[in-house]
Amino acid sequence: MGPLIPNGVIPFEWDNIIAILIGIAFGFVLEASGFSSSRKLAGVFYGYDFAVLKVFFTAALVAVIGVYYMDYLGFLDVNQLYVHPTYLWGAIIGGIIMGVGFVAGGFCPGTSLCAVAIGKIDAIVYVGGIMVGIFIFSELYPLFQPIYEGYFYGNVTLEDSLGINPYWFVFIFSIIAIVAFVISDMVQKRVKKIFY
Amino acid sequence: MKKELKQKSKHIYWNPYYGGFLLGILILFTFYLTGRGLGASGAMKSSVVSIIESVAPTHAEESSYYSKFITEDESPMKNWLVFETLGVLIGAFISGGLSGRIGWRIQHSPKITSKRRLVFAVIGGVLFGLGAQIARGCTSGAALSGMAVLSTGGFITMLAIFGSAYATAYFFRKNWI
Amino acid sequence: MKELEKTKRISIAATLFILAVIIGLLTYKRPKNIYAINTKDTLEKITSANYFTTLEELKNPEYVLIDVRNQYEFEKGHLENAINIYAPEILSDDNIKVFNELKESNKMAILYGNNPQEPNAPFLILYQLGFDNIKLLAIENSYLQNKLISKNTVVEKSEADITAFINESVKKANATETVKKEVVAPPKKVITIEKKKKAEAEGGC
Amino acid sequence: MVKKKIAKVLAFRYKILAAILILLAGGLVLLPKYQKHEGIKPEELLSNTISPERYMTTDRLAHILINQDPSFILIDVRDEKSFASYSLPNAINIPLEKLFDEGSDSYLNQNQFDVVLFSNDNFYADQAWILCNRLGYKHMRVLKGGVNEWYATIINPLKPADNMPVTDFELYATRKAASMFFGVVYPEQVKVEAPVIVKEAPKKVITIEKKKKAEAEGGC
Repeated sequence: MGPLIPNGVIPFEWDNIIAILIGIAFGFVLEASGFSSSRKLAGVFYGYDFAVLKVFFTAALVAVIGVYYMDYLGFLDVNQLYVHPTYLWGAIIGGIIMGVGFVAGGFCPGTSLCAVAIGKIDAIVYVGGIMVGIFIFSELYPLFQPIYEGYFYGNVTLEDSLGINPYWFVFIFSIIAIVAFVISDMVQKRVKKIFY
Repeated sequence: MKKELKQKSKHIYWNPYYGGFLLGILILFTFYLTGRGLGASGAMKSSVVSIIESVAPTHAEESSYYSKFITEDESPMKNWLVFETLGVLIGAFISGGLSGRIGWRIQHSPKITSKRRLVFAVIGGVLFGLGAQIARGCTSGAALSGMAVLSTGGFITMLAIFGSAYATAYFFRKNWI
Repeated sequence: MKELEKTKRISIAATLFILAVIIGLLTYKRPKNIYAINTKDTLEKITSANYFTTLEELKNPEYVLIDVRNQYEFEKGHLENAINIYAPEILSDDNIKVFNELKESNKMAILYGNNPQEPNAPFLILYQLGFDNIKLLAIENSYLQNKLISKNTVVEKSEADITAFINESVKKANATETVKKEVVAPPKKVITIEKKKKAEAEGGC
Repeated sequence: MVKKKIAKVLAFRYKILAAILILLAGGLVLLPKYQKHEGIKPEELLSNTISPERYMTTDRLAHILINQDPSFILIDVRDEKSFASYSLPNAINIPLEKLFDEGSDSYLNQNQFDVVLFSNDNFYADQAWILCNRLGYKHMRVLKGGVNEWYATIINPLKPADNMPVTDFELYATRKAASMFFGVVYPEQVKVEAPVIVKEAPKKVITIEKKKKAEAEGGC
């Protein structure tokens, strides 16, 4: 049946209600997995707690395997799903700036909202910072326009850009993820334990 | 004994694989229902746009960036991501409440003062806000939802975020370890 | 330690429960008929392969005759030992089972109706569902004192050369000036601005 | 001792989870690869094909052509040779093999014009119609009986015998008039200057990007 709302199986009015419900589940899972504490988030970069790596890769894997199984069985049509557009240099430069922001601030927008919900003042300040960042971007937009608009390769998937069979890529990706989990466990044992 | 148990459970988090599994199922469910992934920084952009629009409407109209998101009939806040972000706040509050983690505080490593932590939080926020707009998505929107449909942009963004984070982790180590 | 043990047990139970529910749902509610080939391949196959047979070739033991007309016409008269599957019910479960059995025992299903147009739709739909062991019997059925007469016809035979007819009618009417029939140039280029697919799902962070 | 046992159980559990993950991811690769199931559901396609109102009669088509109704595009799915010998006025030739080529897609996949597919009979036109309908193209019709029917009813209408009802005579008269429009000249016809069919076919098919009902907004 493919994505239900765009295909009209569920009327479009439900979209926002579903958004809230999904948001509640999203917030609950993020907070319960400990993503509301910035020190646990930063642990992935300093080796004392690889929760971010484990949750992130497991979620991506479960989602990708699920999407392709449902596509195979005819429940979901992958072509109708929203694929994040590929702006090559936009993604690289934006990613680098976000990486530094992640290490400096300890949050990403989703997790900072969870921390705000449980009363973390540094998270509130962080969200304020994000808004300022967006404000700066919008004011200096002409400066960022070439990167923002340029190098557009369309809403392209790995299958289109690298011509690989998605099933094989998912299989290799899952092996890489499991190897990463094993390594992160070994590293975590060796690194000095930090109580937060 | 109960208070002590409650105190201890403050730091009992789910097993990360379990959390990742549930998050994966949730993303799959979101794609199945709405055909789009999750997101977070989009909502902040909408709020900034609506603030600017209410504060300085003329400026908002002219500037090429704001005008993209201003539509006559609806305010920018009436957007899927804003509702989802509202849900995230509620969900996190419920989960925090269940395990007793609610309370005003600033979480920082014992070695640094809370003032320094706030300063770095602002710097981190500004950088993240800027980067999220340039890459048109944050870790949960571009990277996580992008990877779920194997989008090249999603992978590039994820690699760039984690790559640069690992590269510059050395400079901020005093904040965390 | 007890607290940690409790959450661990809950998480394992919840994971297994959710996995069981999802796998159960996916395998149970699987849509019945799924296309096996997409439209481009179907087009190549039907324009290249010859899927017609004639009455003479019916002696082949592997051929099983399937009549796509309705019950009444089938009773009135049908080719010997033909199975009656009415065209609109071709996708019902038991009919699909019949085609599956034919496919396993690699028999060739021969669809026929009152004229070649009738079995065309069921043939093409079944073909796209992956039943490539199907052929069409190009025959024209008629009744003489309610006895079935079927004779082979060629599909899409051009009855008459119309331009010749028009020119000949013009000559016949010995009109002096010949009628100049402009051949109007077909539209050169149709520009469609990149069309948004049906209910394109928007998304992103 | 207990802690070591739990740690062992814990490690063992992760091995099972890893094995399940690899099994599921690998399973996708081993499943028999079959073509993408694109288009509308087979049951829906069957019901659309069976419904008769997808056909267009030759009389209605003649009426449309005479009134030069601009909202129709005629597509001839026969091969080039038969198209060259005769085809309906300002019809476009897209042979069945080239149905899904680049150039022809803009004629089929647009919702601004009604498309009428025709061939000698409606056998190949039906096949083209079914494939297009599977992809969800709208406003498609098939000329009932194709060019043969067109010849039998419009170009060379059958003169009804005397005992036929008057409606047949009117029908015959309209059909005869239509055939004159299409160039057939009758001997007793008063010398009338044959109207030159100058009708520019729709040159530019502009699909105005219509806001879909279920348009899901997005973007970050």
